[in-house]
Amino acid sequence: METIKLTIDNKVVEVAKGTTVLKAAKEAGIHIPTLCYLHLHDLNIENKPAGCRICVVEIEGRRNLAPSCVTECLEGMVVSTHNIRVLNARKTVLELILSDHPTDCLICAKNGNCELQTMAQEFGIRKIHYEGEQSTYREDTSPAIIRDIDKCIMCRRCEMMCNEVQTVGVLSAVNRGFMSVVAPAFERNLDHSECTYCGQCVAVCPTGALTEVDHTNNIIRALADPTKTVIVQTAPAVRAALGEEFGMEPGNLVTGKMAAALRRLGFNYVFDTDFAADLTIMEEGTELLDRLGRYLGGDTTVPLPMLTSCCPGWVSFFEHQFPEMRDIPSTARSPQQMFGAIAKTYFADKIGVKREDLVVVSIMPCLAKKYECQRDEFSTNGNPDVDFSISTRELAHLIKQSNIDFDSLPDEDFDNPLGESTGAAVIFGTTGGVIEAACRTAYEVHTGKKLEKIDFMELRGMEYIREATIDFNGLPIKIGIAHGLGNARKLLQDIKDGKSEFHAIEIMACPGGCIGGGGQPLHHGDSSIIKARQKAIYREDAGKTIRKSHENPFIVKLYEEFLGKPLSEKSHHLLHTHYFDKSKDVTVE
Amino acid sequence: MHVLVCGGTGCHASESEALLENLKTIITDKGLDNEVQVIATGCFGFCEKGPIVKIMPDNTFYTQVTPADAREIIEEHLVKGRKVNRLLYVDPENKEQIADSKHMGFYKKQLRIALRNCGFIDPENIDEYIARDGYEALAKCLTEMTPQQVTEIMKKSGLRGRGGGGFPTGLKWEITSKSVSDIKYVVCNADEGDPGAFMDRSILEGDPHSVIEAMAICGYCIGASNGLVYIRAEYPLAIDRLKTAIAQARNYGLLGNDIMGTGFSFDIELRYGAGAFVCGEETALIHSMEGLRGEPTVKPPFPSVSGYYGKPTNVNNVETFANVPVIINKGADWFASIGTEKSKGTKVFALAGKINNVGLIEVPMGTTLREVIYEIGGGIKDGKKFKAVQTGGPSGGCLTEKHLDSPIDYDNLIAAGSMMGSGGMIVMDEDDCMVSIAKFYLDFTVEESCGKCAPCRIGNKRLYEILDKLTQGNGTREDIDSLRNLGNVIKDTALCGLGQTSPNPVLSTIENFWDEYIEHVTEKKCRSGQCKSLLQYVIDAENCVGCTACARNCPVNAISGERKGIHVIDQATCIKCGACLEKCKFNAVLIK
Amino acid sequence: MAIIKLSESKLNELRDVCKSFNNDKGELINVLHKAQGIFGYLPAEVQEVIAKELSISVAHVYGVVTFYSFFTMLPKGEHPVSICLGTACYVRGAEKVIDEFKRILNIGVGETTPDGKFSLACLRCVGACGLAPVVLVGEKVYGRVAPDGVKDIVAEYAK
Amino acid sequence: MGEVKSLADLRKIKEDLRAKMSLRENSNNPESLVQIKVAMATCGIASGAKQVMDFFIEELEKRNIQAVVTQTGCMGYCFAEPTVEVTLPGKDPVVYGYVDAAKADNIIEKYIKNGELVDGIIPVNYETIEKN
Repeated sequence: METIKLTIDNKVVEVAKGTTVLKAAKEAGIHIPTLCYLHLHDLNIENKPAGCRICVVEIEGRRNLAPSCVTECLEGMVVSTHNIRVLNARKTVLELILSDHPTDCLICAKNGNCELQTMAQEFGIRKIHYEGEQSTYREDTSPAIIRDIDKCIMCRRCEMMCNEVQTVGVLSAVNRGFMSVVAPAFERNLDHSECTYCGQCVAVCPTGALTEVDHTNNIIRALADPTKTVIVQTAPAVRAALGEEFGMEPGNLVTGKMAAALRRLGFNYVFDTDFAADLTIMEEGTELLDRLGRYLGGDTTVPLPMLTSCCPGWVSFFEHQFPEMRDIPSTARSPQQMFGAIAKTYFADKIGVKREDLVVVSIMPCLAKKYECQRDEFSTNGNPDVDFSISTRELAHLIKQSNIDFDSLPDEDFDNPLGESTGAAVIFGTTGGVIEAACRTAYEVHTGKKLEKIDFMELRGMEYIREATIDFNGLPIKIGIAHGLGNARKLLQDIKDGKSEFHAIEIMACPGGCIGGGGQPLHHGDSSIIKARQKAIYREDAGKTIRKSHENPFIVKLYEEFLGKPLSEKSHHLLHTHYFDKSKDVTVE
Repeated sequence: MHVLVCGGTGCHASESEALLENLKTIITDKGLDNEVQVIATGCFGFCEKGPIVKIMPDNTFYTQVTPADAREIIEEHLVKGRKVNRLLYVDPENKEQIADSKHMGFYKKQLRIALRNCGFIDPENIDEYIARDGYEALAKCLTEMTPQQVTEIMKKSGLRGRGGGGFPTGLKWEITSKSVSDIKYVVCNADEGDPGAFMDRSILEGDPHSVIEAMAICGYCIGASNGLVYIRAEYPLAIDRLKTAIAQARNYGLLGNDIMGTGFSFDIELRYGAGAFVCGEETALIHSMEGLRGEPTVKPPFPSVSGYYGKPTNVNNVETFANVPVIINKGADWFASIGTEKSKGTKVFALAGKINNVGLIEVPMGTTLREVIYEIGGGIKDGKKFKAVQTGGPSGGCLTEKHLDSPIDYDNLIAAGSMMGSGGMIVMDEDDCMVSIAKFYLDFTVEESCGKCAPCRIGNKRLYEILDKLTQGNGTREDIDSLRNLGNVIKDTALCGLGQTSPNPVLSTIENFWDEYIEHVTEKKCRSGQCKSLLQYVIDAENCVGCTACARNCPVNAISGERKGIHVIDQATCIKCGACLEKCKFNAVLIK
Repeated sequence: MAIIKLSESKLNELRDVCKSFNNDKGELINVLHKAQGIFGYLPAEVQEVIAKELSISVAHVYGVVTFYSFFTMLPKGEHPVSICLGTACYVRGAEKVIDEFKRILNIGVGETTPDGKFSLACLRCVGACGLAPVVLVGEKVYGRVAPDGVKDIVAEYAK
Repeated sequence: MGEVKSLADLRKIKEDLRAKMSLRENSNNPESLVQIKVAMATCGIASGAKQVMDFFIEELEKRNIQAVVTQTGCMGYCFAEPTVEVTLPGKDPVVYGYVDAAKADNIIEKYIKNGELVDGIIPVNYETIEKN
């Protein structure tokens, strides 16, 4: 490896050729503040427009200060990262940014979790010397995301996420100069765009410009209503991240404390979306086997590969961008919606509560789930199967607001019957998990044999597109996995072009899967956090006694008592769905 | 015989009209009407020595001729054929009298290289271009020289980019030629956006082939067969002429495949700008050509390494290209002999503003501002006093009296706090308020900032707001300090050339017109009367007769005074509408 | 399915324009120039069609349209009046000319008269500084315009 | 004219063109013509150069004067647009500024027909590279 020697703050540093000054400084233990820069290392996501100019440094012999995030080290370079010229420039630039930013920090959704606020504090800003007009824009509230663009600092992270990573193309920088801002086409609201509500823009926004629609008050109100029975389901990825909101190390599993906290909050039943994940595997796995069976039987009209359908961001994506392929994904509803459908029928009957009096709340690592539960097809007579969906972050707020000391809570269990789950359901929270869970069940159902090795290591990892062939007792099943919608697009394009050889593909909208969801505690650019969550998920799976969905006793019971068998008529009615063409078409007037 | 009398504005001020009348009368008196005609001409561009009289056909050039000299000129020169020696021009260097204007050094002030064909040939006729050595340089390069040899000539000539930055053209070509790639591009930057600059438009309208030829030569040097001209959509005529010229060159086989049987292929396409000044910056220009927002990106990588669609791209502006064929034809040494040590050749300037001869001029580098303004430009309009000259457009600065005698080149202008820019040169007189001028430029930059980087997006807006405060009379001393600190930080931290130079108009006017800034904040006074809020209407006690007309017409009752007594305007109430001034019949209302 | 309304002939013309540029997204700005030539402005529908034809996002098209001052989403008047605000025109009194147009037409900059006849805009230097101040009506250039000459220019088109 | 295949081709074209031009510039030649160039850049056209050019073309024909009227680019005298350069056979070119129809008429009647200069001459104040 070719290396380069340079001097940073009087310290001689040796780095690999091509290293940026920012990285070289970091390696030398020198912290250069950054604002627009974002590097999610393990996910290969990088934002470096060099627009905020906070990370500028002085390089000897150059007329102007240089942005360290994009300036490559050169042999013999002499860099000063904090002399008076640099400090004055940084402070002035930060003051400028603050001069065009509301100062309602105390009541901002991002209070305490805002990168701009933190920086103002670190820089010791006590006065803004350059006050003037502030750019103002209309607030945009959609089913899942609020855009308060007055708070946009043009870091362009959201734009990068939406276009380069997710290839959804909803957000773009618009207008010019002081009036420039990131917005959807024609500055319309997000709900008039092709937004999938994946929430990755929210996940990377350094300020309060992009936040989730907050439903915590609706939940507090429902919990206080004596006429309502309020039940809650928690998605697998939540337990692997919630602890971060309470100062715990990333990767801490807080399943038990979370169940305890939910009970303290007053939920009548604390259930687990994992139960519904097991149910999803039953339906989706059976559907896959059914399609494969027909295909191998010579039916060439069978749509293959089958794509997973549990991610609502992904569902919106293909409805908008690949509507002609909407017969390929599994018709199985997502675990959140399966849970709601079962809760408001099977479970409501069981406890003798009317559908209208049962409130189903979901805790999700996701913002698209807020939108998903509001879709028309998931309600009966105007009553939704899932009433409110809140994010991991909102749950943390709710717990903090309710005088609950999370740290000191005991570990508690979920309630039955909808709280029992297997290891297969837990791994839904990470990329590759759904398809692994499906394989565990499909293999045993198809072959009638017991799996010798439950862990399909070949399906795990963080590479954005992975493929593996699983031997179903002589029948090679080709599996594809993609996370991040941009990668999903590549696989879809291959299918469209007839180049795909997969039988089944798992797709998750968010990089890393649900552990990297738009509703998770903010990673602030540290992708090791996402990796730690993934490890925790697999740890939880390994610790479960039952690790295959079809072995979940309450699932077995549900089929016996209520559904009959997978893909039965009742299943179709409650657990499956259909997709819509949401693309825009040009018609003649 | 003809007697030519300068009727330019400069000479007009120095009694050329009376001179003309005298000449005519005396000639009629002497019965010379049939043999001699007296003609008033436009400006000779030598107003310092005006009025000018020229006798044709012998080309005798008289300077500083007064109306009283008319008789002597007619009796001595016209009748007796003896030159009036005392009126002849004296060469300032060797003190010799020069009779024939063709030998006057003054005519060497302007030298047309880039503009050699402008106003000379029909731009829509390739034959006229060829007749003036057109495409000879390309033919020479392709048939007699290697690309390295051509690049060497360019390097040796010392030509620097005429778009503003002044990067050595030969070196740029060399770097691009050394970048390894299957496809490379030659881009001509014709997105002339400086307000008050029209050099590139004039060249494209007057001599499009010289740009085409130069682009092909550049393509040969760097190994590119694709040329792109990024041109402002606001220049329809230039676009038309360029299109015509490209079509003609293709017809002649001077563009296209296998040019002149040498195996070298080159063709040119047009890309249109759409009204974004920042696209003059080469990375922004390239993004714009790729169908993106014209936002600049950090250099390096330079376009010569990674440009249009990631391919090595050589970007030069119109005027730079227009110099190339001449350099090839006449040699690097010839070109390098013109200009100053570090700035070779000539520079085209668009002279505009409060100057008599608004127009396009081309002078060797090293010419002084005084020569340009007073000798070529004919001095300040309406005999007003020179105040400043702005060069470099919104990226440049305002230079004053004290800079008039420093030679114009890249480095001197930067040292003086301005820059060469693309060549706009706007002259300002005593009526122009320098704080307002700075505000005008900042208004432009705020409008044209792409918005990508914070210092330019927000900082320029704040600079503008502070300047506005000053012109409203609400400024403080601290505001001037803020302008300075902010200006310097923006220069230091902005992403691209636009932002890095945008504070120049403010910083240079603070530097050169400190008193005016101070007056705006301490005395709340604008000496040129441009800042309306700072005007004061006062009543002159000597002229006021107490007619009460002003008080009766004041919409805010700011004027008090007894009938037949002296009236007074209460400055705190006055809204500066000017009604009192209009109504006063005794010239008693004054503006201070 | 959202519906975009455009007349058939215009839509075909627009599609032909995109095709003539090989539906290449790099030609977006050239396409927008042509489209504005056809429609006089760039309404949302037109941008939607262009996005679809060039396989790029509408947000991207809109981002580009709003970046360049040459493009407009508002229909201009029958006789678009543009006043040059380049430095040469500015120092020679272009602001007073604008004020006079505003007064006579009774509209602000960026607006169109109620009868759709005139719209008013500012331009950044048309490069005719020798004629400062300069006014354009459509493509016709008026030079050395004094405030009291404004009414004559307006009268020329008001018939 | 066909394609230029080589440097020699180009030079030949140039010689042909130059010969033709000198023919029309040479005063001793009975075929020599009056040459009129109108500066037709943006400022010129905006100031009425097109009308001036049309006037010359029509009027010279009407008045039976053999002349070549061509357009050219900006002469640099933007303050005096429209500008017109008139070259009489065997004489130096003369540039007139602020040319309108009346001035053009004057130029035809006085200068072109009789060689008398008329008001409004713009003295040329630069050097060309040929001289250098």
